[in-house]
Amino acid sequence: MTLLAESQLHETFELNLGPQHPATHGVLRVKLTMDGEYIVKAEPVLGYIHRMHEKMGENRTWAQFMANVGRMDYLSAMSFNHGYVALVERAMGIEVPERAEYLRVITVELNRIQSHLLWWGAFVLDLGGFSPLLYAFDDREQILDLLETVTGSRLTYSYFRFGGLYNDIDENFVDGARAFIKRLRSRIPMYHDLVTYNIILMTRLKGVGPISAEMCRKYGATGPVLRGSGIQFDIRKNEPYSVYPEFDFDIPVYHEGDCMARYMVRMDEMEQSMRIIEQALDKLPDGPVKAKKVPKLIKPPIGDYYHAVEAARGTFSIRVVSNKTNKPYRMKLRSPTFSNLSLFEEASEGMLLADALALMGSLDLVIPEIDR
Amino acid sequence: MDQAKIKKELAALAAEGMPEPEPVEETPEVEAVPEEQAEAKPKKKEKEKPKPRLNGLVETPYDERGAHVDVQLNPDQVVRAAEILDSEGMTLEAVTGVDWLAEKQMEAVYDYSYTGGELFRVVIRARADRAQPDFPTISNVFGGANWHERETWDLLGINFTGHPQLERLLLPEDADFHPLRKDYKP
Amino acid sequence: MAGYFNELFSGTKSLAIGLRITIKECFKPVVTLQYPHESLVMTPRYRGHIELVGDAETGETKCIVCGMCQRACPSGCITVKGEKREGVKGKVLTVYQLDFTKCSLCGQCVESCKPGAIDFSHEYNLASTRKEDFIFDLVKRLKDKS
Amino acid sequence: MLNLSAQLNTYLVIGAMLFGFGVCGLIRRPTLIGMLIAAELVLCGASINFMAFNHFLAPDPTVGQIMTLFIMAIAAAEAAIAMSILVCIYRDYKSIELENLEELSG
Amino acid sequence: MNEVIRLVIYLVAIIAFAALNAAYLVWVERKGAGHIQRRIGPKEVGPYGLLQPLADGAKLMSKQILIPRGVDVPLFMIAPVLAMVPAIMSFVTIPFSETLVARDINIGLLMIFAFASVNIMALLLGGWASRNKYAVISATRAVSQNVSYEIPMLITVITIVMISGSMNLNEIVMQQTNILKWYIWPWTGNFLGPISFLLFFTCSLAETNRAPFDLGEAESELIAGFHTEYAGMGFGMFFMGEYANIVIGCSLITILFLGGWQCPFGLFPGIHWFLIKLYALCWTFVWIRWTYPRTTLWGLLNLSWKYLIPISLVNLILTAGLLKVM
Amino acid sequence: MNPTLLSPEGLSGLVFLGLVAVTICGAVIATAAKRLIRCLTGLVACFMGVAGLYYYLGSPFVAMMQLLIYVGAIAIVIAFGIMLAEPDEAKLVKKKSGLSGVLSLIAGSAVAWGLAVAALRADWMSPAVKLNDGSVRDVGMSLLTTYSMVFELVSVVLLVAILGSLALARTGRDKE
Repeated sequence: MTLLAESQLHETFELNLGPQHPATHGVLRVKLTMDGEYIVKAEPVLGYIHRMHEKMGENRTWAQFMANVGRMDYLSAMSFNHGYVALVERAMGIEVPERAEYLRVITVELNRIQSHLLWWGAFVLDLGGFSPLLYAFDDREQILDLLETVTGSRLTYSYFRFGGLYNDIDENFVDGARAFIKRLRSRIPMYHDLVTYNIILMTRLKGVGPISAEMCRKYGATGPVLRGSGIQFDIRKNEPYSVYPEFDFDIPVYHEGDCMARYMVRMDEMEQSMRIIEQALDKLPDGPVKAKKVPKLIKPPIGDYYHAVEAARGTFSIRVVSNKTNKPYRMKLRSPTFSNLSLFEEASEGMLLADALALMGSLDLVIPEIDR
Repeated sequence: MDQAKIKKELAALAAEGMPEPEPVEETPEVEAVPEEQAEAKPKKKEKEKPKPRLNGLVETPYDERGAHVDVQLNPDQVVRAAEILDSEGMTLEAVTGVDWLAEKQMEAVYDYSYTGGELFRVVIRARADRAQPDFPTISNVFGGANWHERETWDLLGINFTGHPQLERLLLPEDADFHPLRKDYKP
Repeated sequence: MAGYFNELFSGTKSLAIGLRITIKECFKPVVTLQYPHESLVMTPRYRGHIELVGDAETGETKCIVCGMCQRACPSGCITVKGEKREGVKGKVLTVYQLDFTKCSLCGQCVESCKPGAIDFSHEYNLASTRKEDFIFDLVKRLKDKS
Repeated sequence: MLNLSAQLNTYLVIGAMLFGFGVCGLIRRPTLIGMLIAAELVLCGASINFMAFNHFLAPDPTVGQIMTLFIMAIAAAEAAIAMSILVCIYRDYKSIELENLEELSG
Repeated sequence: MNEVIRLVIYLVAIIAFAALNAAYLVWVERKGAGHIQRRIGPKEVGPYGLLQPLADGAKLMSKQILIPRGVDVPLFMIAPVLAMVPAIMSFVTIPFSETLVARDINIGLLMIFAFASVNIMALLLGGWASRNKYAVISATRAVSQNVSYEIPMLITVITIVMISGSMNLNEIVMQQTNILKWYIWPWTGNFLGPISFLLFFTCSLAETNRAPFDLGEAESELIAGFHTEYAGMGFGMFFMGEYANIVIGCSLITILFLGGWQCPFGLFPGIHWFLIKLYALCWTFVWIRWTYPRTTLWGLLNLSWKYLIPISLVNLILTAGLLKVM
Repeated sequence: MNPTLLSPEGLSGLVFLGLVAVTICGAVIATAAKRLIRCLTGLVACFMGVAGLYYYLGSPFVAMMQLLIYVGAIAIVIAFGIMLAEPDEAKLVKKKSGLSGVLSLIAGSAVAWGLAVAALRADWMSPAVKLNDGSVRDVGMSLLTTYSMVFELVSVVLLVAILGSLALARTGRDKE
């Protein structure tokens, strides 16, 4: 508040960032009140691509809604699909074959790496470096190719089905995944050399946009934002679902809470995801990929159901209210960046414009997911 | 975070708001909806007068429901509940609402979780008259509730009294409807 | 003072490393595909728009006009019509229209099809400036193909 | 007309005109910045005179140049000081109009 | 009469050179960016996309000049011209070879800096006249950056002038007859040698608003900076001015540190050596642009005041001492 | 004796006329324009014209310094001042124009006329000998010999000005 009070002395002006602005990665608008290059107040304005997925959920059968979930966050569609099928399976009490769960984990983690790679490139692009974006795209294409051979699609997969998967992997997938991991392992040191240890990037990220753990708690921030603030929280560990308990992986945590910490969390998460994929590929059991006893008509018993998964950007959770019909009575989609962005207003107060945009980039926004 | 303490305090809070001193029974609100609801046509519900769920704390099986504790309160008690959970270090994950057209009620649902390590999810719910769905805001307790409440107001028309900025969040500024209401016709 | 020089040297070094990496990349072969001149073959599972599958021998459609695909479609982009004909068991497909402007490529229709009469095509060069170009008459497409 | 550049009087007249414009501006301008701009014109007029005499009349043709350089230095100093005074005034009065600054006149 | 013809020829040649350089540096930039990013870059228009700049130019020229409402029209129109003309004027004094120089002024070095300062004014006026907040922020950024980097740059130039004893660019080049006599080396009197070269190089990056110092047109913050509101040739003029400035900056580095048109081994001096050095430096500019992220204004000023200015001052003092001793 | 138009002398005379025109037009704009930013542009034009005149007066060095210092420094400083305060001069000029407009015009033209007449009437004597040719080297020499004291004083003045303006303008964010 001191800054606000002082701003009465200075003259402020309004700057309209977006809805079409290179830094907002989509159609987000931020109403900035500026004092020179300092931000006095930044108010995000949402809803430019609001599609009312929740209402669509109420008008579609349980199976038909699958395609919508992936379209909310097109960068980690796999995780979102996973959250949705896991929710319905929880409600219906469907047991999923082990092979299907393993394949789900593999594809979700590949999808997570893909999402982080794109974030990395786009974030460096926000900071003015263009080439890393295309290097990241180069690697990301390998994942998309892999996933395309399995799911038939590159972005919105709709690969999971209640009780299993749409179809089994083909014979090249395992080798392809291993080859990709080998390739990415050799590329990540290059990424670090080119970007992470670059003095310009370090001065731009270190100590910029600190977000305290308490602030994260108050705003319900999750995912890398929370882990960058020193809290070791990951749904995959803390609220294990699928077959995650069977893998040995760490949750990267950094305590500084600044943009660099969030950056490092994501970079380390890629490595952890690769570890998970490797273990899953090693342990991959044989068997069917679809449960035998999946009811034809999905009509979960009356009640509230809740399921949360760790998407690339944080906790994605769904609450449905079922009234035992073939359509949900109410569906609430809780997307991670909605909460993560809500702390931007408080966190960006008094920052420089350039730093605030670095902060915004480090939150890893996917606008369709915020607007839903 | 102390699970037992939270449960105790929330149960006490729920008991406070009870209209009659009847002990809390395991009557999840979901039973309020008739079983043979084929097409979610709300008008059919009126035939069988369902028993509304009473205030109180219910421990729900996590594996089936995805939450540990489900508490129903009076609308004016949600702030107290938020303060209790806040003091124990819980996080507000989402605020949402459900439109119970058949019962002419509007329900606000608050999802709390704990990010400190232990797994503990609490659902706080409260119901108000559908004609005048007023709930006190908890955005003073949890800053993150600000947007969630705005969104809920935007889509469902639940009024959060005392909210600093109850404006349209996702819909256009000049929208005059609440699309998630069950009687909304586009 | 030591910190000052340390920062100066490590900073300069990091910049030099960055330059080394990009110049190395500069001489590596390009990885992009020159699209209009070359184009990719889609993978077998590629999910394009749907098309009717002809019978291997007769080339006729396998569709029995049950309408499952129409019902399964979340966005209602499929229109199927059939008629009873003499001498033929069941219905005969007359109209199978796909409104591709609404289709979200979810694949529910293909999954719901019992006789396996529809499948994903591998076409992806579908750009057009007119909306009408995306309302496909799949029966006609099948005839053209056979 | 074309050999005007070789005549002393041309420069003197131009210098006088610049000076005149400067004086006119000094009186006319209602703000400090406007007056500063006018003052720069006055200085410019003076400098032209120096340079002209230096070129045509001075036995030592470095004198005028050095004088002009000094004028430039003084002008730079003047602009810097004037601008910082202006910042101060603006901070306190939210205005740089002379009329609003009457309380400064002791 | 001969004099007049010579003047006209030089003028036309310089404008053509500046325009051609602007056009083909863009091609180099795009092609370089492409290959650094493992792409091809322009390839459709002409062989290797070599005609792409012409197509771009034709496109820019055929575009309507938009004048947004509320703009200060005369200033809005003057600013691009003011950005372009001084840049071209600066070419007048650059010695491409011993004889190939439009006007061999004995204070050529000073002249280039004088004209560069007019360029700053153009950015400021363009940004201000656009009546766009992004443009104004960008213009103030660009100006404060230019002003603060002019100081270390000029101090380094003074060092070189002290060594060479001349401000005539051709004379400076003449003294650097072979690679060992280039002013980049400490034994020529430039005490910090290559460090001062790097320093000058950094400053020229900043002076020409190139990445990583392209704060004026930081596209992720300020859309397109001071030329946000310019369309068609208005933008084209700014663009040409910018690339002309890059060429001038690189020429200056070549002349001051790398011996200009002199051959490193003393053989066959001439314009080819100048161009080789010039374009190598231009390529380095491109290379740097596609490698680093952008600095912030604060980081930029920090670099200038904490590192560049002290180092250049130290270099000045030490060089003076060295010259006294030598 | 007038040179022909296309001879080098003629062309240079033409350019000179252009420079004079730029100078005078710039000065007129600087005095008469309503918006301060245009005044400043006029001032810059005037400076550039004057720099050209200096070039004709046989001192390219001073001409370049004129550009470097006046355009590169002073005009920029004034521009920042305008950006900072952005006074609405148009309104003010109208408010004030009544008497002061006429008065300023009279005063200005009187001064200019007086000076011009004085200059034209006087009988200037060309010197018999020139001590040097006023080159950069000579300027430097006399700056460091004859005028060294003034030179030092000017540097002190500049230093004091910088410090003073810093001290005046510096309040600020670190106060928080």
